Amino acid sequence: MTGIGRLILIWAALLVLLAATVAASAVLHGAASLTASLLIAAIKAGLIFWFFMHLGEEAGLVRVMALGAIAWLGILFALSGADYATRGWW
Amino acid sequence: MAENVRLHDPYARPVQQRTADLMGMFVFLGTEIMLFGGLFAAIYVVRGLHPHEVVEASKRLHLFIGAANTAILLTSSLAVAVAVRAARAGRVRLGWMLLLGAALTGLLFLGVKGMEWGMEAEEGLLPFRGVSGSLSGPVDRLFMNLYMIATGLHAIHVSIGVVLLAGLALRIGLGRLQLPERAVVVEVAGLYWHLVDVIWVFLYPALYLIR
Amino acid sequence: MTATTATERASYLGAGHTLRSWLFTTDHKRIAILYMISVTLFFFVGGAAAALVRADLLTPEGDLLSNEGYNRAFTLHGVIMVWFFLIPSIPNTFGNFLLPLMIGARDLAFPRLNLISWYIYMLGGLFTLVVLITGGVDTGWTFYTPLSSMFANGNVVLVAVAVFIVGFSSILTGLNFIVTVHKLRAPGMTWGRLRLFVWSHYATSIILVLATPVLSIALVLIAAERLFGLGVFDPALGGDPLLFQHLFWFYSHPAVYIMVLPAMGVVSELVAATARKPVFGYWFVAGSSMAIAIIGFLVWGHHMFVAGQSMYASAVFSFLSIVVAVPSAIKVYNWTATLYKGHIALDPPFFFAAGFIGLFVLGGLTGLILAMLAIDVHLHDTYFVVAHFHYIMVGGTVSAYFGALHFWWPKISGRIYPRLWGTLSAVFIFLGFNLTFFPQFILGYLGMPRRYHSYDPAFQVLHIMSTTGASILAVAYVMPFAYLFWSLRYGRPAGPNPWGVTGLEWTVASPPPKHNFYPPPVVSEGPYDGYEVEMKGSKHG
Amino acid sequence: MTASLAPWITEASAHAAEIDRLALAFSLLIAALSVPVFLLLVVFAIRYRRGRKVDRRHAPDRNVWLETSWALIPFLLILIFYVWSTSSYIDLYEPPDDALEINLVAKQWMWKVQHPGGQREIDELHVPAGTPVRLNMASQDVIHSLYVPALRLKRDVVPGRYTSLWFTADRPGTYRLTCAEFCGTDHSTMGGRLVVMRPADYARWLAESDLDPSLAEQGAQLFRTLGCSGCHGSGSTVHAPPLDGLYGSPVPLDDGRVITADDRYIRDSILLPQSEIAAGYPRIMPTFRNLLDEEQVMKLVAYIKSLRRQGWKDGP
Ligand code: HEA
Ligand code: HEA
Ligand code: HEC
Ligand code: CUA
Ligand SMILES: [Cu+2]
Repeated sequence: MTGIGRLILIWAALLVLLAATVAASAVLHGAASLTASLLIAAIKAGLIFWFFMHLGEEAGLVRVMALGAIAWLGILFALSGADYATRGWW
Repeated sequence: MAENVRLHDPYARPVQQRTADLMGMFVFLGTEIMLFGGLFAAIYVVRGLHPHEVVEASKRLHLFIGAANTAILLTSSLAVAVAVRAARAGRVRLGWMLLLGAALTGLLFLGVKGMEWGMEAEEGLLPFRGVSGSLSGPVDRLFMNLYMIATGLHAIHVSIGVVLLAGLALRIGLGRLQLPERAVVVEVAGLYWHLVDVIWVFLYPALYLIR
Repeated sequence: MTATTATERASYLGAGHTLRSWLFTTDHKRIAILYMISVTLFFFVGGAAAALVRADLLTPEGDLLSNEGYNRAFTLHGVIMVWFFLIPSIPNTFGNFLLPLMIGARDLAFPRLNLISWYIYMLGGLFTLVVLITGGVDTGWTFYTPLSSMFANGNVVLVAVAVFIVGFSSILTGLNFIVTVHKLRAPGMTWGRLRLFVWSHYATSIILVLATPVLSIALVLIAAERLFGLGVFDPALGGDPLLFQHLFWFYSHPAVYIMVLPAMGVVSELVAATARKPVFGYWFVAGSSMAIAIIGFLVWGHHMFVAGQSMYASAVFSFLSIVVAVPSAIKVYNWTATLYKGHIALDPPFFFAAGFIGLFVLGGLTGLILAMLAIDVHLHDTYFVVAHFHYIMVGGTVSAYFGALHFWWPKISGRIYPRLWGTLSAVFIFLGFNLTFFPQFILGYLGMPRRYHSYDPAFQVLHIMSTTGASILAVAYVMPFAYLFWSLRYGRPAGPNPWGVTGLEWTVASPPPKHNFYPPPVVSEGPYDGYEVEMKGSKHG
Repeated sequence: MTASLAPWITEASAHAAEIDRLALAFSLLIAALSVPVFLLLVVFAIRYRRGRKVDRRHAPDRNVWLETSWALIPFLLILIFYVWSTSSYIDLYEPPDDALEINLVAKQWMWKVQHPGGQREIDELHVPAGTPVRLNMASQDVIHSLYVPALRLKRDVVPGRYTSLWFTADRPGTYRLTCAEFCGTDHSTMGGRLVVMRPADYARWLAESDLDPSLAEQGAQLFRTLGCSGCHGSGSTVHAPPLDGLYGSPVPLDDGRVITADDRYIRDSILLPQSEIAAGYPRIMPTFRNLLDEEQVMKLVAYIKSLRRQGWKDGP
C-alpha cells in the first residue's frame, strides 16, 4: 500500500485550490473572475483525474476515453458560443 | 494481480475482464460529462446574456456553505482513493471502513446541501413554496431555478454514489466480495464517486462564485 | 412442416422454449430477436401514423383529421420512427446479433447490461404507448420551445420522459459495443481485420454515447420548464429559445448518423458479399465511418439558418456541412467501384443494397442543397426537407434494414426464403418509395410548408401521387413478413453458408450455436481475403 | 384544375430569380455527381453478373489517388456554390439605409402589420414595388416564421427579440405569405397575402386605409400614459437620461462597454432595464415586461426613434 502519502498531499493541494478560487472570486470581476475560476476548477479536475482516478496508470486508450468527452464538450461550447458571441454584429 | 479471479461469461482472461470493466465505467463517465455539459452550457449562456442580474443572484447564495461542502466532497474522494489502494492490497478491514467513511461524508454533504436548500427556501430564493418574494427580477428567478436543477441533479448522483459505496462496504465487510481479487469493483465505484466530485468542482464556481 | 434439425436443437434457438428463457436471456442473439420483434412493432405503429398523415393529405382541407389530430399524428410518427424504430433498428438487432460473431467473441462485453437495455427500451416504449392512448402530443418531434414548454397542450412531459428513457437504452448499447470491440476481439483479430460492419457500429456507438446525454438534459430542462417554469428557454424570463435548438441539434444531427452509419455498414457487407469481392479501398471506407462520426458533431447549426442564429455561425456551419459530405462520397464511390469486375449475384440483398445507394445519393445530395445558406432560406421547413430526410432514412436506412434481413435471415433463422419474392419486394419498395417522396421535392420547391394539415388546392395533384406511392410502399413493407414467416415453417434448412461468402459468422452453423464458437476462433486473414483467393483462382465467371 | 400555383412560385424579386438560378445550377451538379453512380450500378450489375463470362483479371481493390480525387473534386466543385450562396445570404443581412420600415407582430395564429404612418392590417402586407422594404418582426408567443415563397425568403420570428427581413419586390401582384415554423394547432392556416403595388397605388392605398395616428404618435401617447415622461421628461426631477437623439448614438454603459442604441437596445431597456445600465444613472427604472405587449413596445420604440437627431441614418 504505497502512495497514500501522495494522495493526502493531493488532497491538501485541492483544499488550497479551493481556498484560492474563493479568494479569487472576492477580488476579480467579470471575465477575469470567470477565467480564474475555470482555470482553478480545471486544475482541480486534472488532479482528481490523474491521481485519485489513477488515470496516470492506465493504458493510453482509457485516457482517451475519459478525455474524449471533454473534447466533445469543447465542440458544444465552441460552436454554440460562436453563435452567441457574434449574434447581432451586423 | 491475482489469477484466481472468477471469470464471467464472455471473458477468457482476467486482465481482459478487469480492463473491460474499467473501460465500461470510463465510457459511462463520458456520458455523465456530456449530461452535465449541457447543463453548464445553459448556465453559461444565461450568464452571458444577463451578466449583471446573474452576478446579483449569485451573491445571494451561501458561498461559504458551498465551500465547506466542496471540502467535504474532496475529503470523501480522498477516502475512496485510499480505499482503492487498500482493496488492491487486500486490506479488507481498512477497505470497508474507508468506503463506509466515504459514504458517510457523502451523506454529510447531502445533509449540508439540504440545510442550505432549506435556508434558501426560507429566503424565498427557490422555486417552491409559493411566491418568492425576495427576488428582484425574472432573471434572478431563472438563475435560482437553474441552481436548483443543477444542484438537484448533482445531489441525485451523490445519493446514488452513497448507496453504491455503502453497499460495497457492506459486501466487503460481510466477506461477500473477495479482496484483492475483486478490487476492480471498488475501483469502478470509486471512479464514479470521483467524477461526481469533479462535477461539483465545476458547479461550485459556476453557480456560487460569479462576480 | 420440416422437422427441426439437429443443428437447430443445438442452436441458440433450441436453448429453451419457455417465455422465461427468452425474457431472462443474456444471449446477445436472443436479445437481438427480442429487439427485432419490438422494433418491428413500433415500425408498424409509426407507419400507421404515417398512413393517417398521408390519407389526411389527400384533400386540401384535410377531411380525415382535425388540425389538432393531424399535428398529433405527425408528431407521434416522427417520435416513434426516430427513437423507437430507426435508431435502434440496425444496431440493436443486427448489431447485437452479429457484432460478437464477426469479431469472434462469445457475447457482448456486458451481457446483462444488454438485456437491461432492452427492458429500458420497452419501458420507454410503454410510456409512448400511454401517450398515444391518452391523446398524444403536438409539438413535432423537435420539441421546439417555447411551443413545447409553454404552449402545447399535449402530454409533453410524458413524451419527454419516454424519450429520456429510451435514450438510456441507446447509451447502454453504445457503451457495450465500444467495450466489446476493444476488449473481446478474437486472437489475431486486429483493427485492420475488422469487418466494415463492425467499424461502422463502432463509429455509431461513439455518437450514441456522446450525443444522447445532451438530448437527455435538454429533455430534463423542458420538463422542468413545464412543471415549474424553469425559464431557460423562455424569453419572458430572460431565457433563450435558441438554446434549446442548439442542445437539441447537437444531439439530433449526430443522431442522423446514428441512423445511417449502421446502414452503411450493412451495405458495405452486402456489396462485398454479392460481388464476391473485397470492398474497394477498405481503409478509406472504414476511416470514413470514423470521420462521419466525428465531423458529424460539427454541423448541427445547419438546422438553424433562419432561426435567428448569428450569420457568421451559419456560414461556418454551412461550410462544415459540405465537409461532412466528403466521407459519404468516398463510401458511395467505393461501393460502386467494388462492383467493377465482381461476380455479382443478383439476389435480394443486392437489390436492397443498390436501392440504398441510389436513394441515399439523392437524399444526401439534396441535403447539400439544404446546406447552401441562401437556398435553405427558401427551402427550410418545406416538403423539400421532408423529402430529403425520407430519402435517407426510409429509402436509405429502411432499405438497408430490409437488405440485412434478407441477407442474414438464413443465418438467424436457419431457413431459406424464396428469392424471387425477396427481389419483388425490393423492387416494389424502390418504386413505391420514389412515387411517395419524389413529388415532395417538387412540393417543397414550390413552397409547400411542412407540418401543414390543410393546403392550397394547387398542390393536390402532387399530394395524391405521394399518397398513392405510400399505399404501394405499405404493401411492399408487409410483403417480406409474409414470406419470411412462411420460411420459418416451410423453408429449406440453410446450412452454415448458403450464400457462399466469407466472414466468421458464416463459419458457424445456421442458426448459430448458443456459445457461438467452439473452439474460439483464431484469425489470420483480412476481412474479405477469402474472395481474393477465389478471384485469383478464376479468370472467368 | 382551377387552383393556380402562381402566387407561390412566380419570381417576384431579383433575389428570387437568383435563387432559382442557383438551385438549377446546383441540380445540374447533383446530376453530374449522381448519374454516373446510377449508370455504373446498372452497367456493372449486368456486365459482371455471376456466371457471365467476362474478363475479370486485375480487379483493383484499392487506389489511393482515385479515392482521393473522388473525395476532393466534388468537394471543390461544391465550394464554388458555397461562395455563391453564402454571399447571397449575407446580402439578406444588409438592408439598404433607405428601406421602408414596416413592423410586424406574429401571434398564434395571425400576422399583424403596422405601417409607419399608422395603417394596420392583419394577414395582409401591402408594399410598394421596386422599393426596398424592411420588416421588423416580433412574436407575442411562440416561434413563427414569415415565409413568402415568391420571394424565396423566410425568417423566424422569435419571441423575446427582434428579427428582420428585407426585400425589394419588383413585380406587382398578389403572393402567398405563410407561416413556416410549426406554432401549434392552427399553424397551417396562419397565412395571408403579400400585395405588391405600383408605388402610386401604394400611396393611394395608404391614404385610403383607415388612419390611426402614426406609430410614433401612438408611442408618444403611451410614453405619457405609462409614466415614462415622469422620469425621462424634461421637467422631471428623477435622474434619468433624456431620450432625445438617443437612437443610433453610442451609449456608454456602467460596465465600461459602449453600445449603439438600436431597436434591440431600446426594447431591452424597456423590458429588461437591469441588464444594460447607462453609465452614471441609478438602476431605478422598473421593468414594463408585464404591462406591454409587442405591439405597444414597437410603438414606444417608434416614438423614441422619431426623436433621433436629424441627418442620422438608419442601419449600420
Ligand atoms: C439518416 C438521416 C440523415 C442523414 C444521413 C442526413 C445527411 C445530411 N443532411 Fe439531413 N436531415 C435529416 C436526416 C438526415 N440528414 C433530418 C431528419 C432532417 C430534418 C429534421 C427536421 O427538421 O425535422 C434533416 C435536415 C437537414 C438540413 C436542414 C434543412 C432545414 O430544415 O432547413 C440540412 C441542411 O444543411 C441537412 C443537410 C444534410 C447533409 C449535408 C447531409 C450529409 O451527411 C449527406 C452526405 C451524403 C451525400 C453528399 C451523398 C453521397 C455523396 C456523393 C454522391 C458524392 C458527391 C458529394 C460530395 C463530395 C459533396 N439535413
Ligand atoms: C425515421 C424514420 C421515418 C420513417 C421510416 C418514415 C416513414 C414514412 N413517413 Fe415520415 N417522418 C419522419 C420519419 C420517418 N418517416 C420524421 C422524423 C418526420 C417529421 C415529423 C415532424 O415534423 O415532427 C416525418 C414526417 C412525415 C411527413 C410530413 C408531415 C408533415 O410535415 O406534415 C410525411 C408526409 O407525407 C411522412 C410520410 C411518411 C411515409 C409515407 C412513410 C412510409 O415510409 C411509411 C411506410 C410504412 C407503413 C405505411 C407501415 C406498413 C403497413 C402498415 C402499418 C399496415 C397497417 C396500416 C394501417 C392500419 C393504416 N412523414
Ligand atoms: C422610475 C423612473 C423611470 C421610469 C418610469 C422610466 N424610466 Fe427609462 N430610465 C430610467 C433611468 C434612471 C434610466 C438610466 C439607467 C438605465 O439605463 O437603466 C433609464 C433608461 C432608459 C433608456 C435607455 C436610455 C439610455 O440613455 O441608455 C430608455 C430607452 C428608457 N429608459 C425608456 C423608458 C420608457 C419607454 C419608459 C416608459 C415605458 C421608461 N423609460 C420609464 C428611469 C425611468
Ligand atoms: Cu405561426 Cu406556424
Ligand atoms: Cu442535420
